Amino acid sequence: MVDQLPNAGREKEMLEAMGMSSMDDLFSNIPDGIRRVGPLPLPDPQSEEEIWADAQRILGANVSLDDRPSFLSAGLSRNFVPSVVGMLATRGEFLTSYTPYQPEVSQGMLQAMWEFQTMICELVGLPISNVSMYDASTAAAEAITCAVRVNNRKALQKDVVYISSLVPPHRMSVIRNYTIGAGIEIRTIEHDDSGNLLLPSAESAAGSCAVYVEQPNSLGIVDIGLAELKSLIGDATSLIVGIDAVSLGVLEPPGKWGADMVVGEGQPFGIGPTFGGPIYGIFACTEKYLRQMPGRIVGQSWDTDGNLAFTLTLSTREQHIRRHRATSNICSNETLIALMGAIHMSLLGPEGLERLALRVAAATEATKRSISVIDSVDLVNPGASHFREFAIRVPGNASDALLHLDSNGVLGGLDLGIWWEGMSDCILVGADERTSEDDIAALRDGLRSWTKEVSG
Amino acid sequence: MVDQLPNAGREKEMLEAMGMSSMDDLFSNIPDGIRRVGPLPLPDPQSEEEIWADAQRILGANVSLDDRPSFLSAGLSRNFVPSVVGMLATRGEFLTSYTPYQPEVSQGMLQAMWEFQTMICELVGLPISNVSMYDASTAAAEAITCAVRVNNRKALQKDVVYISSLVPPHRMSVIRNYTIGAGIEIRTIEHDDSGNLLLPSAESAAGSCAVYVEQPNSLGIVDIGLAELKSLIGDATSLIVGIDAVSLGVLEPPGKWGADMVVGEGQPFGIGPTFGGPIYGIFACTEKYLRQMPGRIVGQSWDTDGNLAFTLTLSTREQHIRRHRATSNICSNETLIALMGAIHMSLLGPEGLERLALRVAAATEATKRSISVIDSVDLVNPGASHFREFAIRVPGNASDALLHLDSNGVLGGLDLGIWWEGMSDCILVGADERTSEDDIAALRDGLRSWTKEVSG
Amino acid sequence: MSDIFSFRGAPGTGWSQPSPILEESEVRKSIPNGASRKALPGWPRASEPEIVRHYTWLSNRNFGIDTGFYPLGSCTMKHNPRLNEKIVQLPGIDRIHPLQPESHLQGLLSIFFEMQEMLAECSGMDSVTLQPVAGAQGEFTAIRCIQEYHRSNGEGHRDKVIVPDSAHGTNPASASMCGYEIVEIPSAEGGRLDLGALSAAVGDDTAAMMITNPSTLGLFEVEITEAARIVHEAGGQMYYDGANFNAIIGKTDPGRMGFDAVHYNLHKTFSQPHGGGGPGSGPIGVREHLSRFLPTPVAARKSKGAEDPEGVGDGFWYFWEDVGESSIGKVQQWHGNAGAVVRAWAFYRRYGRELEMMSEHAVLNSNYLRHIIMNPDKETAEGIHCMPAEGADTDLVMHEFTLSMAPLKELNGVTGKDVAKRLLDYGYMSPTVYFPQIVPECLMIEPTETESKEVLDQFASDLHSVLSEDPETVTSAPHTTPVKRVDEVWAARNLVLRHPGDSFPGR
Amino acid sequence: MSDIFSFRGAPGTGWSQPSPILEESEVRKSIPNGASRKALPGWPRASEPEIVRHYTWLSNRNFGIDTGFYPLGSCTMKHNPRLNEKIVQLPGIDRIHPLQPESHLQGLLSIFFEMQEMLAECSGMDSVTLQPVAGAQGEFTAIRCIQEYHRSNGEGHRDKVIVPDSAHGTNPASASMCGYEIVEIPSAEGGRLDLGALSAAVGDDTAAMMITNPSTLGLFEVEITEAARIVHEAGGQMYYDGANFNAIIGKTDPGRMGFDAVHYNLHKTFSQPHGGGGPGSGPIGVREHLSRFLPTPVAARKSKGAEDPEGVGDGFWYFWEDVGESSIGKVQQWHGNAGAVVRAWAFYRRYGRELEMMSEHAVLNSNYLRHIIMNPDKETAEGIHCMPAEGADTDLVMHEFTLSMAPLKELNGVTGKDVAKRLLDYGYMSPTVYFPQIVPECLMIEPTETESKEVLDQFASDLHSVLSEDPETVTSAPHTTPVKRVDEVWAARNLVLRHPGDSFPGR
Ligand SMILES: Cc1ncc(COP(=O)(O)O)c(C=O)c1O
Ligand SMILES: Cc1ncc(COP(=O)(O)O)c(C=O)c1O
Repeated sequence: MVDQLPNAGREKEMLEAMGMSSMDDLFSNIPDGIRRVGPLPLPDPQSEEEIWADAQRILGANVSLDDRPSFLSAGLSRNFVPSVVGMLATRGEFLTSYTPYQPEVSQGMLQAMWEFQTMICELVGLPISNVSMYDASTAAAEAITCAVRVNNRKALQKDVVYISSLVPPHRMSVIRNYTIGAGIEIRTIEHDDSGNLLLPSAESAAGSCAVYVEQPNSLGIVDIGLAELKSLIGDATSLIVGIDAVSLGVLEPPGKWGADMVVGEGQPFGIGPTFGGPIYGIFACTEKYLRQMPGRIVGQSWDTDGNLAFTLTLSTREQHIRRHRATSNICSNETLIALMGAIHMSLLGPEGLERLALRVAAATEATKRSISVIDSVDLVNPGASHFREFAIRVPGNASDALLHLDSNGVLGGLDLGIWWEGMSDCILVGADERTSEDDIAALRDGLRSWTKEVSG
Repeated sequence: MVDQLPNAGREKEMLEAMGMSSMDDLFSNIPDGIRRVGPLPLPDPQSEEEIWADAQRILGANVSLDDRPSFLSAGLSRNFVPSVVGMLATRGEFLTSYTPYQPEVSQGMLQAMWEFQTMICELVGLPISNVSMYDASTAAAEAITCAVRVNNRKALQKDVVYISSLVPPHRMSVIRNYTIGAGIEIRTIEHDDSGNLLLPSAESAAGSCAVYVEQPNSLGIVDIGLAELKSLIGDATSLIVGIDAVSLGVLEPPGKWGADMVVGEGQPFGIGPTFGGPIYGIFACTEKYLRQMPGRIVGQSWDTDGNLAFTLTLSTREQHIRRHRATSNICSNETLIALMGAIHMSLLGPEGLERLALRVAAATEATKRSISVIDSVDLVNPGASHFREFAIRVPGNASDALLHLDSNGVLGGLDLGIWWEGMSDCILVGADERTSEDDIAALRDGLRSWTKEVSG
Repeated sequence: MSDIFSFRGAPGTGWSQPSPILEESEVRKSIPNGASRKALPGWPRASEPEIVRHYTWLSNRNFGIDTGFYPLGSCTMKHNPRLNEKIVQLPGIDRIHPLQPESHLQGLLSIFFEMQEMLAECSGMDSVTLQPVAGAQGEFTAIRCIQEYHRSNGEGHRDKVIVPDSAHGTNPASASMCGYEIVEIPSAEGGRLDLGALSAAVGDDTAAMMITNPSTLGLFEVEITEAARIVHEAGGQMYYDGANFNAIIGKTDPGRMGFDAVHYNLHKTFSQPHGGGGPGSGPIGVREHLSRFLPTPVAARKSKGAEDPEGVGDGFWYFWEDVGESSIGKVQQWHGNAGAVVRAWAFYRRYGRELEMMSEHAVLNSNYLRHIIMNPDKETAEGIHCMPAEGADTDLVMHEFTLSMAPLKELNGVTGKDVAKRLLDYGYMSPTVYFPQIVPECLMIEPTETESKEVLDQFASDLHSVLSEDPETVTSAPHTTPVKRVDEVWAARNLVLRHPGDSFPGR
Repeated sequence: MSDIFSFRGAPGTGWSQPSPILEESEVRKSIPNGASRKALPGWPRASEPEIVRHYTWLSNRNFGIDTGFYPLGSCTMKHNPRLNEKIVQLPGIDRIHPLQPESHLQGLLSIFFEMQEMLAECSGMDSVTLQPVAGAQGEFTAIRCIQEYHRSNGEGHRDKVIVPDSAHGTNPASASMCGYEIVEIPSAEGGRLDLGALSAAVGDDTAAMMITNPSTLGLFEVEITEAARIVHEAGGQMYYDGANFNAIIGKTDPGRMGFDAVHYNLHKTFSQPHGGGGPGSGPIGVREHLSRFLPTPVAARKSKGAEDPEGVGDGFWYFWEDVGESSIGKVQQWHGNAGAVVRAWAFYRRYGRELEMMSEHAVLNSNYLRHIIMNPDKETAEGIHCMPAEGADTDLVMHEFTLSMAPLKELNGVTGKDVAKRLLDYGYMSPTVYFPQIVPECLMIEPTETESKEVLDQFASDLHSVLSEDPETVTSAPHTTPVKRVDEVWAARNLVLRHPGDSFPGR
């Protein structure tokens, strides 16, 4: 580890300059009663080449999504990230910088984040975006608390928000943790058999602080009925929409059909699934929420010579100024990953985004067609339109079916029983831009052979 | 491929600005008789993700040295390159620059190469280094032609150079190609049974233009007799020494025992074996050869404000100025790889180099000990000291032994019959800093089981 | 000025992608009528060469540790080893989905397990979760656990969290997000924890106290065990803000000090690059009694059975262990910032048991820098308008220290912010300014262990130069940066938060 | 100024390596007495953080394509796709030894084979070797083949190689290294090949003619087939310098033009990054009659037999084919710059059959830039002291063109070099200056296909500005670069070629 310590071997010289004689002198303020004596019970230091060898060996024991046909998506994308993204974002000037508190020497990151904000606004159809949340779930959760802060005073249903019952449980759990402190009550809105939101029941949300729905929802369903939601709940109730960012290459952005806030997972732009993190949450809103929103924001300004310049702005919302009255506790966020996202988005361009969305849509449709012809395998929501994900019902335990597929080298999707007890015979199948005909055939053959096994 | 062409789709606009109407107009100067008609018979363009997938698949069909115990060295090192090396050298400002003809905007590369020259000088014990040759072989070849240019006028044996008979044939072939035009006659100096140069026969080289020997030689032998060579051949005959760069962490540099020029493979510092290229050749010499040496050189200077600055110098030796009277035709060289070398060398530092050399020496010794106890396997040069490589004689064809080892997942070394017909029962075994006890055991067990097979 | 929205390649310039696997017209049919996007987003249309040049240009207008000394106090801006960046590009992390079966995840699970154990050991805690993705989220998570703990004990009425006035803003913000009322206690003379004030503040309504030690002034709170006793006696829990962990590893730990819960900032202590503001990683550790409230799941292991497939070769089978019914559930939707965890793992492996040496060098550098700043040679001293005051009256500091520019301001109007801006001209990132707020005109300086003596010497000497300069030069700084002082007020008044689309905005 | 030799960490600071597998004392014994190094080299002692900062700093004082427009004529400074850099880091190239058995090399052999075929196809040649590592080495190799060809025909007496005076310096240098005498023929009026001069030069002693087409003036030599006829009739061979291949792919090829041998600069046409001067890659292609002289071995393939192990899955088994007894042997000790070949392969795959489009855009950009430079609007034109002269009298150029600043020099003393230096201030790399030497005060400009119209427009406009500026400003340029004009004469007189070890040298 001495390769990390430029002053290793020069301790004495430095101590002497201070009139000290040992490293221990530096820690003499720590009372004896709480001093650790003896070395940490940890292994020997390793050199770079030993760590690299261990990392290759240990991480090599994982099974990469790229090694096999994979239909596991469930909110994270098995995307392709162009090589420039990583190479540019890891330039030391970006990688090793921190929050741009000194705008004079941070214009690069500030401008990149201002461009990021612009691209997110364009993507979702809203005028304001921050520079990232931790992930889609905290973005949803903080959107809800933000809506309550803004709307509660005038709300008829005070401290109440409505959430689609198809929001997956891990996200619900995050939302619960984030809303519990503010005493927010969560009510659910149900869906019909096609997986579409029950609009009549959504009407009861009018007068509450917010409604949170997802488009496409967790079962991949694109629900056109959502376009009417805003008119049902009214202006005083925030419509918060969780999105699949890629889907907006073909789907009308929620900002155009009444969403007050849009949140979602930014990961498909910029970074691989990376075991679920670091990823980044998208957060966009209308002007009404600007001063109550969480997270950092970059604004354009000028320097004293009149040159265009960028700076963090509206910091008075933030914890380092407003402390316990801050709109959020977020401090370290996911800027670097958002930068990767910005680079990826600029490489795609409008038509590249559209092509990407069409590829996912095509793969979804092709997989659906191929799977649904298998005897005794049914679509859970046969009438619905799907993007990226769809659920199937299998003749037996989903977990068994997935195990069978796994032993055939196919990652078949998610056992929906993990999310909802009642769905333990359902699999959430996810297709994506990289899904090939061969992948689909492997899934179909694997499922077919399993259904034969269980039925025969 | 359009992602590489910023003006794709805007051809018409640009053509019209010039008063043209089609791309064909741009090529109207090419006479019809030699115009290609119809598209190139090549495959469809591919996107980045398709190429990446193909590259992974196709290159994945190769067997990496890191996948198995490997004892194949023979002039290229299975080294470990610290991760900063690639990350820094591929910074776009280095990667995408060209020869620093404009010093005002090329100080980075110029200073780095000046530092490189310094580190090479320190390594080999000579006062002058250029900024790289193509590889060790062209470095040796151009050192020889350089020596002839400098010494021939006064030489007693005009146009004659002497070369150790253990210089491997591929290098000899390069040397022949580079010396044939100048009409240089090559005579060989033989070695004794221990692989040491026959000094009495070397005496006959006195009065010739140059003597080229290697230390350690191609069989890994460290020949202390070489220290006397310079006194035998005299000042008028250049002593050119080919080195294993790493060995100079423990071996006295040739510049200290009379070498006039030192050449060698730089690859162990900076880049993996990379299928043999790009690598870089080291070239260093005394002042006498400065104005006849090949390759680019950086000198220190000043700018008009009196600031320290660097620039290419002595360009009048080079082809772009001196044309057919140039000291070499080299133009594009291996600067980027030399930069990687410089970064690697500065990370190692003096003690890091020593440690590296000790590791190679230890692995050589340990491998030698372990192998030489096998019945019916003998050291070719039992009395010699070895660094990195040593030759063994096996009871049968080396190629059979290597095939057997290969089927046991061990890359056993080089079939010396490929280099010298008479040695088809010999294997050149190479150890290196990454050779582990386990690797050695695998080699020993594999060889032992094979000897049993052939003998029993 | 490079403006990415001015790149106007032909439609489709940058996209280079294979075709969809179905005909476009067929695909379009799968999208419900009326839900189709009408106009594509106004993203730039740029080729790869243009993108590379744009972001290269931007990066050259940005300052990182790689650019120069980054003494940003409280942020631990240490060198980020490049190996770690290479490791996280391996498919075994980059191409892994958190919902894959455990048999696909043995490598990652073993790293998670190793990190949980190591962090527990270094902090004297019993259980660790790696789920929180930043320090602030770690605080939030731990306070949520403490909240559930009190509720489970029938002590749900405890509704106050105590923080010293020198605390980082995330402490009160996190507790407040859990619904707690914040009781801020003033520091004693010299910036230390005031036990009297603490005693006065605790009571039956105390849920917890949040504190960092060493404090944000770089002081080791010697009475910390006494503080813990006071809070515990009142029935409250002690929360340790581990942002300053870099100062104490191997020397002491929050367990010994009497804490019940702690967060770590892996991006500080264990060098996950800060990347312009994140990502971070904020694992938390807790004592036994809080373990069952931790977010779920955590990594666990058992001896490998014959039926288990290949693991990582250490004889164990790794799996996700559900924390159980009392768990607060999830704070991030997957398993946290795994990439940061893997980088931190690689970082930790380099030191192993000698992590202690890292803390030693951090504290050595900090004391050394403070010493040479405060003790210029006679000639230099004579040239200085006025020396800064020390932020705290102490002989020793830990990994960071504070200086007050108040004397200078009084003398000639040069503020702490001016000095900070002027340091930019000398090629440094500025120290943290105006935090902690209890030190007037504060500069908070944390050199970290990865700066050489030469850099520290040069910085001290350059700071002395700034203190000797014509005040006008300092107050109008910076002069040599990519842009001059930026008008933050204009930004806040005009709120131009996105590119207008055509060309850059004019005034 | 960052000085790496001033880093003085403790012994062993940067080395972080495992221990040798034998005790050091035992290892020492294996080193012969007297051969042991007495003093270690005076290398810097630096930690990783210091190294990273040093080389980052250096890189910021260097200009690459990523920094800005790089119109360096003849060098084809096109964008280097980053994917290619990622590919060469794969262990399947980085960790491969050229002497591994063929069964370990199927992937690389298949790429080599594919590249040989592709290059042969694009150039109209019959056989290709990838062994030469740079254009100059390609020239040398091909001339060696031609030399052996003549010798094998009993024509060893042919001892002259003809080159036009506009040829690149490597052409005469390479031929001369093979022992040939060089006959330089002057260009005709307008910079074109002078067939009369050629006819006068050829004879029984002609071994070969070396020429590039388009020429270094960016002109397509329309009489090239006639030139080939003249040389062939005299018994000479035609050698094509393929450095300008970027102009013609898919439009014509040296085979059609009548050449016998050609080199390619993969680092130009196929975008291996130039990296401060190299690496390059200079494969050569030859017609049938020269094939048996090529360096050995080349990649070959056969249908995969049942006994062969797994290949790359295309039904072929790849192997090294020995070129045979007539081969000139080796010019590089292994198989050339494989890394460059793999990058070039990845580059080529992106275009496939549409490589033609790459050449179209290169020629489009060149003509467009020349057009807008030479045709400023009226107002601009009025501000310009004096327009450059065209390097060649032609309507069309190919991928590059030349301008002569001679009129300007005559008018006010501003030279081509001054203009070039002044362009640095505008954020451009300068064009090639003073080459080809037949154009007085020459600027040679090659924009390549990867520059956008916006960049070209801006460059033209900035060049117009330079031409309108106060001569004093131009002759004293550059003004904004990391250093001002560098004293090359001092460097050559004083020859300070290495760091003195203690501190940077003083004057
Ligand atoms: C003392 C202290 N506590 C808490 C935090 C919050 O950590 P994070 O930024 O990771 O959320 C910080 C980070 O800035 C800090 O310095
Ligand atoms: C016209 C021409 N020929 C030959 C060469 C030599 O190529 P290389 O630099 O690869 O040796 C060059 C490169 O500069 C060139 O421009």
